[in-house]
Amino acid sequence: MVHEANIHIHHLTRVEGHGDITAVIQDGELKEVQFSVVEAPRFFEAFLRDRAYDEVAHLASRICGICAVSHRAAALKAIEAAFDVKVSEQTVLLRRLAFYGEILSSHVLHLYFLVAPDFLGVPSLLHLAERERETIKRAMRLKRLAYDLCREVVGRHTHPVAMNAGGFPFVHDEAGLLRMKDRLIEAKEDIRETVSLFRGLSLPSFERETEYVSLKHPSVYPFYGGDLFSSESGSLAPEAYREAVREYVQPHSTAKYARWNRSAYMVGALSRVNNNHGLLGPFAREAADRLGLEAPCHNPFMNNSAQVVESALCVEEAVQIIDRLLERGVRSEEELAPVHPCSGRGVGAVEAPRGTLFHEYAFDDQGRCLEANLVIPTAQNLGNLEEDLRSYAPGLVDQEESVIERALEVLVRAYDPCISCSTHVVRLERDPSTHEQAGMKGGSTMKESREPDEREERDALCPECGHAFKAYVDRVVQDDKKSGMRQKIECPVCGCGECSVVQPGT
Amino acid sequence: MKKEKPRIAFFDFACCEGCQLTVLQLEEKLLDLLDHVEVAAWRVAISGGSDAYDIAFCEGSISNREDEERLHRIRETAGTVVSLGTCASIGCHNALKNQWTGGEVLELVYGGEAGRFETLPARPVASVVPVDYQILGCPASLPEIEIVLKRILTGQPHPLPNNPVCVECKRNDNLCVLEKGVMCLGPVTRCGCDAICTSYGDACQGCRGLVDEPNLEAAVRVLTENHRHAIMDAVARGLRVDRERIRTWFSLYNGPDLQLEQEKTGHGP
Amino acid sequence: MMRDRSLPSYCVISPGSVLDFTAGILGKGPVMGPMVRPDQPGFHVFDRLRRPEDLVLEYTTTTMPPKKAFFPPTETVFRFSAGDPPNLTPVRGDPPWVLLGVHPCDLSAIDALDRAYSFPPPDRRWRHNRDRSIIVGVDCMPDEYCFCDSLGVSQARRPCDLFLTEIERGYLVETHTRAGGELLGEARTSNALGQDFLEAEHRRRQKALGIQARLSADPGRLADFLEAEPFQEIWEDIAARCYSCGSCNTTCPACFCFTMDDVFHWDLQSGERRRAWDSCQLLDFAAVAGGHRFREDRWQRVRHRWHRKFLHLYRRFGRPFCTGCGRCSRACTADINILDETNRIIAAATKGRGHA
Amino acid sequence: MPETGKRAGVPADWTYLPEPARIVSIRREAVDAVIELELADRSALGHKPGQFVQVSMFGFGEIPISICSSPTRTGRFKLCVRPAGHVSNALYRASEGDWVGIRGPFGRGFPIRTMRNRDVLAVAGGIGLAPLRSLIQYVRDNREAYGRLVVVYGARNPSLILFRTDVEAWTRGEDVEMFLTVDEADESWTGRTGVVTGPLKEIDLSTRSTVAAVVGPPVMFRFVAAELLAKGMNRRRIFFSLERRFECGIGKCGHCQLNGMYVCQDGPVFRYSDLEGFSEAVEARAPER
Repeated sequence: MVHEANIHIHHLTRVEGHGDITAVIQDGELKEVQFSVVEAPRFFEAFLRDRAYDEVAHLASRICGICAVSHRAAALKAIEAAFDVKVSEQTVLLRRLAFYGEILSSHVLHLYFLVAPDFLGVPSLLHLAERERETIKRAMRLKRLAYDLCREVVGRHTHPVAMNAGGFPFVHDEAGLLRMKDRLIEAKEDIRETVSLFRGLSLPSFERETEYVSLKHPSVYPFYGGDLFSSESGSLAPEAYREAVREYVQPHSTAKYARWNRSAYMVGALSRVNNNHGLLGPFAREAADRLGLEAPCHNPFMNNSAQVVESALCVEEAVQIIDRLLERGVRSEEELAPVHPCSGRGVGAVEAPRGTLFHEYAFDDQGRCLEANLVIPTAQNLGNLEEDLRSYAPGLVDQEESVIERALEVLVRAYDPCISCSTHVVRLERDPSTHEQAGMKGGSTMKESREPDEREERDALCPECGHAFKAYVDRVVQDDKKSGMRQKIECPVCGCGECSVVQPGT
Repeated sequence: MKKEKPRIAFFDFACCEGCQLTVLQLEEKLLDLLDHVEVAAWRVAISGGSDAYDIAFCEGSISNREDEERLHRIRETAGTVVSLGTCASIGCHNALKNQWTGGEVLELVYGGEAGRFETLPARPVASVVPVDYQILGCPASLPEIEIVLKRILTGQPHPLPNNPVCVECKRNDNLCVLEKGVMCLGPVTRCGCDAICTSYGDACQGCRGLVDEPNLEAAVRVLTENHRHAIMDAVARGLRVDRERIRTWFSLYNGPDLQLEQEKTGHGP
Repeated sequence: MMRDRSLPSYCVISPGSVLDFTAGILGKGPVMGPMVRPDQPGFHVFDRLRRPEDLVLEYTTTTMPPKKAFFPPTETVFRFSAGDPPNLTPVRGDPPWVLLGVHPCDLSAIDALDRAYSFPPPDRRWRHNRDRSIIVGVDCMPDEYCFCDSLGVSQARRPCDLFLTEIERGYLVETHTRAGGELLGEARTSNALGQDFLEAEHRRRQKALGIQARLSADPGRLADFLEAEPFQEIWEDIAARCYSCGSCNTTCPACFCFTMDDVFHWDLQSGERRRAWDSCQLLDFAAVAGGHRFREDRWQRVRHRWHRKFLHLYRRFGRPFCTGCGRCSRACTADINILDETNRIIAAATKGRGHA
Repeated sequence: MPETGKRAGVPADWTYLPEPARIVSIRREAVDAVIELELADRSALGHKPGQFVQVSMFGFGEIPISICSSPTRTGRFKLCVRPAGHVSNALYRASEGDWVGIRGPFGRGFPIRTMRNRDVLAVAGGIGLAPLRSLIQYVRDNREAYGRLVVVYGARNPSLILFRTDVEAWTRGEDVEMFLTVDEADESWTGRTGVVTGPLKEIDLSTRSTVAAVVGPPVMFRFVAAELLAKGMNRRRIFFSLERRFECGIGKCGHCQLNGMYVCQDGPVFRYSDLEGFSEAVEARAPER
């Protein structure tokens, strides 16, 4: 029985990047629980400026070694939107195929290397070398399959090559695709075994309903694109993501947080399955049924199961895409959709393994990047993760400290946080106040958004509720701004009446 | 001769962790590796971890004080320090922000709040502590990781490959991408990647840094004047191809190197 | 070997029979020939032929020369493993290739390499691969980079076994060796008629006319010039433009430098020694342990390339180690054209001495 | 010109395949190791003074090393290794009983025929003493066939003196005129200081009957040659052993090409007169003409 405990898990292992969990228990009551990202900041949004558009695409994949295809694709979609480039169907099919490779590799890595050890009671999969050789071999096989699929389509898994604006500068080898297809079909058995493995693991029966956000497409499972969809408020064009996604900064973490309708929302495999359940093919549906995953599912631990389902989906749909490609015949795209840089702005939204990913860029007429805004799945999930921790931890306070520690770790890991992705992390001294970070305003450049009044705006953020409300301000006072009026707006969350923002006029 | 197995550890700093993921791609060979080493710490793959290790692989650039201290501790512990990947070896794109001072970059990103934050110019591992082995590449190439691992375990040095990418590109029987209208930094970039980008018809962006004694003056002239197809292509798309553009392009991975080269030769792009 | 006085002999093979002929060879062993790589449409590479229809006999020069059939870009020379004494297992060379569709310039280059690698002491790896090979040449049409005619190799036949010249009825086939005759074997051929020879002759004339680019001195004089004068300014001028990327050497059909290194296998006891193409234009080519580099300056390396091709090897083997195929000029990332630069040297040497 | 050893059991078919040789003994000196080797079949190497072998440390690579023992001594042969690269480092660290690979001997050695009945002047700088030791031993073992034997040896400092026991023996020996000098003396040093040209100036040579063999760093050649020419020596009687990168040893890999010659086959010992006009042999590094 623990009545007093100060749990601090420093540099949580088996996640991507650096994160700490802090939980303070006093008198048998949970006082505080936090997940902090302590990754060193990398300033992508700063140094992408002035870069030519092809360098932007090149650098974009460097945001994350595990979701490089997603980042590259999001950047390409944004660039192609900005320059009004239409890519061929073949290119779209190939990009989708690359996504299946990446999603599969990411899910397999997470499920087998990061999650499974929790449930098998070992520190790492490598420790199973003796005991579960078959499991290890299967994990390796699936991972290799996913990597090879990426290699076939985009040269390599980490930092794809030749995945360019306008299309691919090389011709894919039909024989290679055919070999991949055979291997994918063979891999179905491994997927079934994976389903069996995760079916056998007992997940905590914790539930908390939240807002599920993902892309949604009428006919295709939406990794590569679709409308933006929230389980609370329905569809939205991806270009309008700023109307809904509101990013803010918490003092204990170097990654940004985000909110939508509720104070927090969830993205990722579970959200995708919840929002696109009808699009699962027979093989993926079979997996979902065997895992007992029914939409809507409110158990965040089931994110792992959703990942298994998506792994099945990747294998299933990759085969279909290869069939489609071979049927059409893979052709040289010698006349790649020509990219003529022009002054413009574009948004690219895709589903990265961990959830919805937005890239937005503005370019000048030479195709040089004027500004960049990147919204990363893990950042969007952090708020929801903390709320889950807050609602999950009180049920654990009677347990041994090590048990609490492990349980909290397992919950965090279920989210598969990918912290290296945190493109615009900030480093704050421990400070009671919460700070909102300047986002991008429609039509204005970043520079303009940093008017002297901004300081005033930040300083006025709410110290009480811990929630920034710039999102609210942006939405509410947008029209007033045009009138050039200055307006004082109070925090709508805490209602203390003391915190307010002076919204600058134009 | 059989002694205790050396203990190996992986650490990451500001990076995308892609290089460590590449190490994971050793797959079955990981088990071979485990015949020769013990893994003391590898946060991406293993819970727990030990502070006693002999060989430390460091991925990423050093861009804040905490990381700097962590790296110093690693250097004190490990007999062998390896900088894994371009971020760790030459600074990579992390160093792009160094073109501004710390204050400026913060100003750029955080405006009036700049005073609240701290950032140091991103530096390669070797600029902070002495490094025994360097592995280049964004991400590091798996065959090279293997070679370096073997060299470490057999006590051999690993000199940085000093041929330009063109050598490997040609060995792969590729048509020069320049002939296809793609501007390429391959001729001045270190090889070791098996010319993967150009083999897929893409441009080399110089992720492995400059070769020794690169002819930068020629590179700029070639890229701005001589390039039959590539320049025609760019011009057809309404782009200016000038020194400024090439200089920016070179700095993608070579910011720190370029400065050195400029100091050494008195001219750079 | 006794010279077979019945050779060369002639016959004609129809385009359709070429396909059968190719299919027949494919059934017997590995074949390498020019084809289009799917990712590089419009350009040809020598690669292993798997389907007869992939063979392209009318092509402009490939990016990389066919020497790789006998001297691969990278190869394992031998394997070693621990033992007392250690076990050393030589790794035999490449398969006995039938090399199809080789242009006269590349035939001439293979001949050059035959001489260089057979010069005592011989490189037995090359000889091993060459001795088992059969080469079928094909006549070509030049492009703007070709200057083979001024080096006297535009009609080269040696060391081919068969040689094809395109004519109205298909190909006029010259059988140069008994092995070539055996290869032709049961292929459906017809007797060569007077008309066929006339056509082939006409084609050769057309080709000679098509070669616009010319060296402005014969190779012998060029060698004398290079020996006599320093041409320092010219080397330095070329060096100022040169990247030292080595593309000129790596695409050259007559270059044959290499380097060797070892790799361990994962048991860290056994491993292999590998050989790879090298290039004298690279900075470290002439470096020795301790760091000293002979030919440290770029212009020295540039000069070395010209000297080696047109002077040193010319003196040793009686022929330049350049076939005028133009690959290096095409491949040069800095647009340095071997013919233009060589003619500049000749012009500098003959200036004030009357005609070239 | 031997392409490889002509002993039984050598797979002549395989140009680049070494023969195993065992390290019989290894003596590490200050910065060098003298390694005594024996071929697996215990046959003699069959080399001449001034030739070199390609030595493989399997898994590390292959490097050329000149043979520092005379063929007149035993069936075994000795190599002097200074750790300068990763192969030589590994060789320096090797132990007795370890196996290495040997190809060769390669190249032309010193002109022992030309030297016959003439005076021999051996000028060594640094590790250049290693190949010359082979010559010195050879001449001493065939003493009656040669005239004077003058050895001039310059080391950078006293701790870098190679073959100390030999050097001492030669100093004492009546059949050798030994001149030892160091560039930088330390407290214990009582001998000569300065570069090798110092002693050269003093030596009274019968220039008409002397043959000089010079081995040392590239920068040394220029000064030594200038000194010898000043003494009136014929440039045809001055021999240099050149250092280059050798990969194949048989004039194929191209690394050691020096104008029309391959140093590994046509050298490494060259007549000075043959190097004249060879821009890369002499320019910047070698004597002015």
